[in-house]
Amino acid sequence: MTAADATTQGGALLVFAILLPAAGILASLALGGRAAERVALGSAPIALVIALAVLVEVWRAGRPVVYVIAGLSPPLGIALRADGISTVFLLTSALIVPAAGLFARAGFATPPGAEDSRKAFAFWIMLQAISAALAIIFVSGDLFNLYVALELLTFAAVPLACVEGRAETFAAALRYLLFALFGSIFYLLGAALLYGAFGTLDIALLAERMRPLPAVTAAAALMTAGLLAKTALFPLHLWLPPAHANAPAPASAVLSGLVVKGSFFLTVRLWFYVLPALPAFGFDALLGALGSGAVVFGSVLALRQPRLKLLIAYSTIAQIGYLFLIFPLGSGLHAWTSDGWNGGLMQVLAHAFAKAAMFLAAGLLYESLGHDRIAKFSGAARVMPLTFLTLGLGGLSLMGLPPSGGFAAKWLLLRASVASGQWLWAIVVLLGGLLAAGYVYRILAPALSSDPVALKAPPRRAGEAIALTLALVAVALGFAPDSFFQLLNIGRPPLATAGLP
Amino acid sequence: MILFEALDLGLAALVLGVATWTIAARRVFGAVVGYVAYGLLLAIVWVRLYAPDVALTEAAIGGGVTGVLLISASTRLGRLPAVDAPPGAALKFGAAVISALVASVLAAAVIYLPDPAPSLAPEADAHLSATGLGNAVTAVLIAYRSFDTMLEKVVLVLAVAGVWSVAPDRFWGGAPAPLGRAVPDAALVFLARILAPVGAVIGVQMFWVGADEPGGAFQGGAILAAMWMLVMMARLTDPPRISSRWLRLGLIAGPAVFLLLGLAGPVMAGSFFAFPEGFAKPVILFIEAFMVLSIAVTLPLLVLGPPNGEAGR
Amino acid sequence: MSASTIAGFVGAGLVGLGLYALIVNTEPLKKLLAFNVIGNGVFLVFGIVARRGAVGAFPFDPVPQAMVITGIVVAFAASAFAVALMLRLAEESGSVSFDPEGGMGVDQGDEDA
Amino acid sequence: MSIVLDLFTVVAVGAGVFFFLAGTVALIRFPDSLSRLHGLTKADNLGLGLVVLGLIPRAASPLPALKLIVLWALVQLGSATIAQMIGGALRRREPIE
Amino acid sequence: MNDVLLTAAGIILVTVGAGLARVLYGPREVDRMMAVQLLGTGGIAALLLAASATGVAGVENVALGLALLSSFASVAFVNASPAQGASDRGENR
Repeated sequence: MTAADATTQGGALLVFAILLPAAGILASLALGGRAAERVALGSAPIALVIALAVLVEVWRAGRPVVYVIAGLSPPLGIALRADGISTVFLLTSALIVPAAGLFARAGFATPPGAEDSRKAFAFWIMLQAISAALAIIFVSGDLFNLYVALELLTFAAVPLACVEGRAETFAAALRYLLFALFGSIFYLLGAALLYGAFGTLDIALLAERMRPLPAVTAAAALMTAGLLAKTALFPLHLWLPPAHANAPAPASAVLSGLVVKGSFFLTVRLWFYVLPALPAFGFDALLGALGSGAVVFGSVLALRQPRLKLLIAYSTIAQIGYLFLIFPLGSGLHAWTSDGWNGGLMQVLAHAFAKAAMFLAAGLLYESLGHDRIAKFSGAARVMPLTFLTLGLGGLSLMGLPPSGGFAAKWLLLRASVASGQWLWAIVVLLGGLLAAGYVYRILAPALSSDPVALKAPPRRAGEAIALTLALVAVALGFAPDSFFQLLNIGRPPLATAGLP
Repeated sequence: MILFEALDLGLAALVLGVATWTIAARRVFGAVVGYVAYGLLLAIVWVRLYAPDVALTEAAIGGGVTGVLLISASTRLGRLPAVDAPPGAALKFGAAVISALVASVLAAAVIYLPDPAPSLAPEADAHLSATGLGNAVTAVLIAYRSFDTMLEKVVLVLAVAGVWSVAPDRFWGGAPAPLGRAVPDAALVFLARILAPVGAVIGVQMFWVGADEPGGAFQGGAILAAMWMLVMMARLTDPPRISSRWLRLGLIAGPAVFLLLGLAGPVMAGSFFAFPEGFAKPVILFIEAFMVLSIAVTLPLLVLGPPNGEAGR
Repeated sequence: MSASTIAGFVGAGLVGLGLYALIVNTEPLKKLLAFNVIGNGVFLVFGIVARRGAVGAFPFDPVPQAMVITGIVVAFAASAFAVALMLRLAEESGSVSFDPEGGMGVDQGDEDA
Repeated sequence: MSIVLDLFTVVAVGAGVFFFLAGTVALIRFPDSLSRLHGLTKADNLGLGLVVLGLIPRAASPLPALKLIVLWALVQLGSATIAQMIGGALRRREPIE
Repeated sequence: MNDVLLTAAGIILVTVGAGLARVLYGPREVDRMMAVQLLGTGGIAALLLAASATGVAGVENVALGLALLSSFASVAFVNASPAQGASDRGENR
């Protein structure tokens, strides 16, 4: 019985963080689209308060908050655990989901006179389901419980990708679904092997019992492959651009900003929390190499996209690549690992806010111009200055220029790669920044010209404010104080890799 | 025992053979026929692995309900031309190499699992008396890992919302297409009239005995679902409109009751999702009854697909 | 060879077969069948783990078995959603393909999407 | 007494096995669908029926025995219906695919 | 005695398994379906025999479930056969 097995003060908050959106899904389904909107937006402040309360509790205690469900400790029961990264991600999701929700009110309101409409029903239920799934992913301590959460995330994200109901969105959604199902079934296969080897799927217990076995290596490879397919890491990224680019803007914001981060979060959990005692056999370098491939490949394709939403989607593939530098740069027991760790996680947060902001801005552009062809943006920045400011600020973070969260992230990653002598990653970070500058310039340059432009409709002020706020958060992350990074390190396991050859 | 071994090997060969047919069959309909046979064989494999609860689930869901889902899909999709180019030899070769690699790594990993294997069986049994149940699998599902089960019910309900969400806007609120032909076969109507009530009784019985023997809410609910689908195939009743309040309440009843009683846990037993000492079994059966209802409603709705306006006039 | 060893080979074989079919097949419904074959292989691995967990009077470990039951139900829900998507895609476009416009890289169209 | 019952079981189950064999042979060897159907349904119902009949004496109490009979009746009902549906379609020369 | 029953179960299973050759050859889907139908009945018989011989709890419940559902899938086959759509307008009354 370890200390981690007992419910701590504030543990009940974790249960509420999951059950609030879960109950919202059920209520919305029973009551229909109009009520679903009210439930989704009405519960958002509560979810935010819960996320903040969890954060305060973890910060105050300086160690993870735990809740043992039904009072039955693992291995037979399930425990929920929130550590530093859980709280920060929980808060991120509690901010971005309502932002997307508020932005979506214009497009996904139930028509007057009706109690229910398809788009409202689907959108508001799926939005809550994404909150629920992410909450579980961020706080659950059991790998099978996390499998259920992964499936919940899939069943929420895919309908969002095709909520517009056009043929090409169905095609994109179908491909997304097949990749996602492949991902979860391989994850589950790895979980089966881990259970067979250690008789538990509890993360803390697995870490305690971990030893090198053939089954563990196989499980690690299978689960990682599955999670990479869900995270759209190059070369398993094929599903992402059509799915994210064809979805309505608020859905894209959530899909690109949050959903792919869910499976990335699990990859981090797996490698840093479950398997740290396992000799890595170069797995970390492989993940770093795939990430580097993604940075280059995604950026180059982003440079060639004629449509803004596709460009942003390909940029997501590139930015996801950076995340995987956390594996070579954040593992082990070295002076530089905390830089790698902090940089990787900062990149998750910065990208989440920046990308959500940019997708919302792209949605505003589409509404006002009636298209999102970059070549026809001439002069648009003069009539929609706030929207292009949002794109610019988001782009700042993507490029990694100060001041922005993206800069902080890339700076930390650079420092770690220089300090560790792994120069290749430093080159990738710099090259990725240059390429990002190229595609951001492509968006902004024509727009800044003084050509006349005809707007179909003036931009929605509220929508612009929401998108800009998200972009400002991405910038503000660049000013994160040291205590923020201390928070990220609460509950981070002492990396035992150094003890093994 | 040599007899068992021969049987197992034969069964293994059959399962792999039918699986190969399923994925290699040129026509989709034939592949689906293979898949149903495969589901039957798997149910027998599960019995051999001392997993009658799983065998029942596989028989009901893997063979039965999935079979109907795939059959109706293949009749509608089978006649469409394939648009994608067939894979080239290089892709096939690469896929074969990767698949063989994965299969052999997996086989090796399974064979070299540690011996003696870790097990939670004694621990699961030790806590069994507190739940008042006799079937350890049911206890895991409803008591020890109740959180998983509740969330999984939410996943199911969400899948229904997902299926509905692809409906054309103009049909929203209407009913899915009927499952059967316009004029059902007289023999089928006869079968449905007799089998459905008997099956319903058996389904309820399977849920009821599931507390102590193989069976339970999943299996009972799946059998009830199959019977409802049989009645719909015989056109004795048609799919309900998805705007029906009763339908939606039935859909969420299981997870909602589960969630509410889980939330009441701290009052009843000191912890979320805990059951009161000495009074656990009635609470569990109460939850399970609603889960049976929800499963019996959910599975057919998933098979029926989105509303398409052909019914519910 | 014990029943669980044989089942281990079957499980591994099913995963391999399904994976091959998932990559090679172009028809969506067959991809879905392939996914289900992989799923059954995975569930069998759980079944073997459960059977190996037999201790004394208990012929199996109930925990992995319960997980399989959950998994079967979820896999069915996934299949149903995939079928709904395929049918709608077929209705909207007259055929089912995995190549949504702009999916493979550069968008070639010149109309406003 | 038990020997007589055992003998009964062996004979009945053996006959059941024979009918399953016959049904399979019919399925594989008969030339057209309709005759295959006839061979098949008769054989497989008799096969299961005889197996059930053989197992009834081994049931510990009346309830499991009743369960066996209900089970057989269910299969009987189902396969008769299917035979009728397929047979009808075949006779109408519908090209069942 | 138990061995006799198990052998019988094995023979039935192998036999109906051999019948699955029809799935391979068809030629029509209806032939394939009949093989599946036979497999279902044979599987039920084998399960009953094995249940009686080994006394493993709950196997007869599985057989009962299969008995309920074996006809279910086949009915769906006939009901949904593509060519049958034509008979809806025909003499199918």
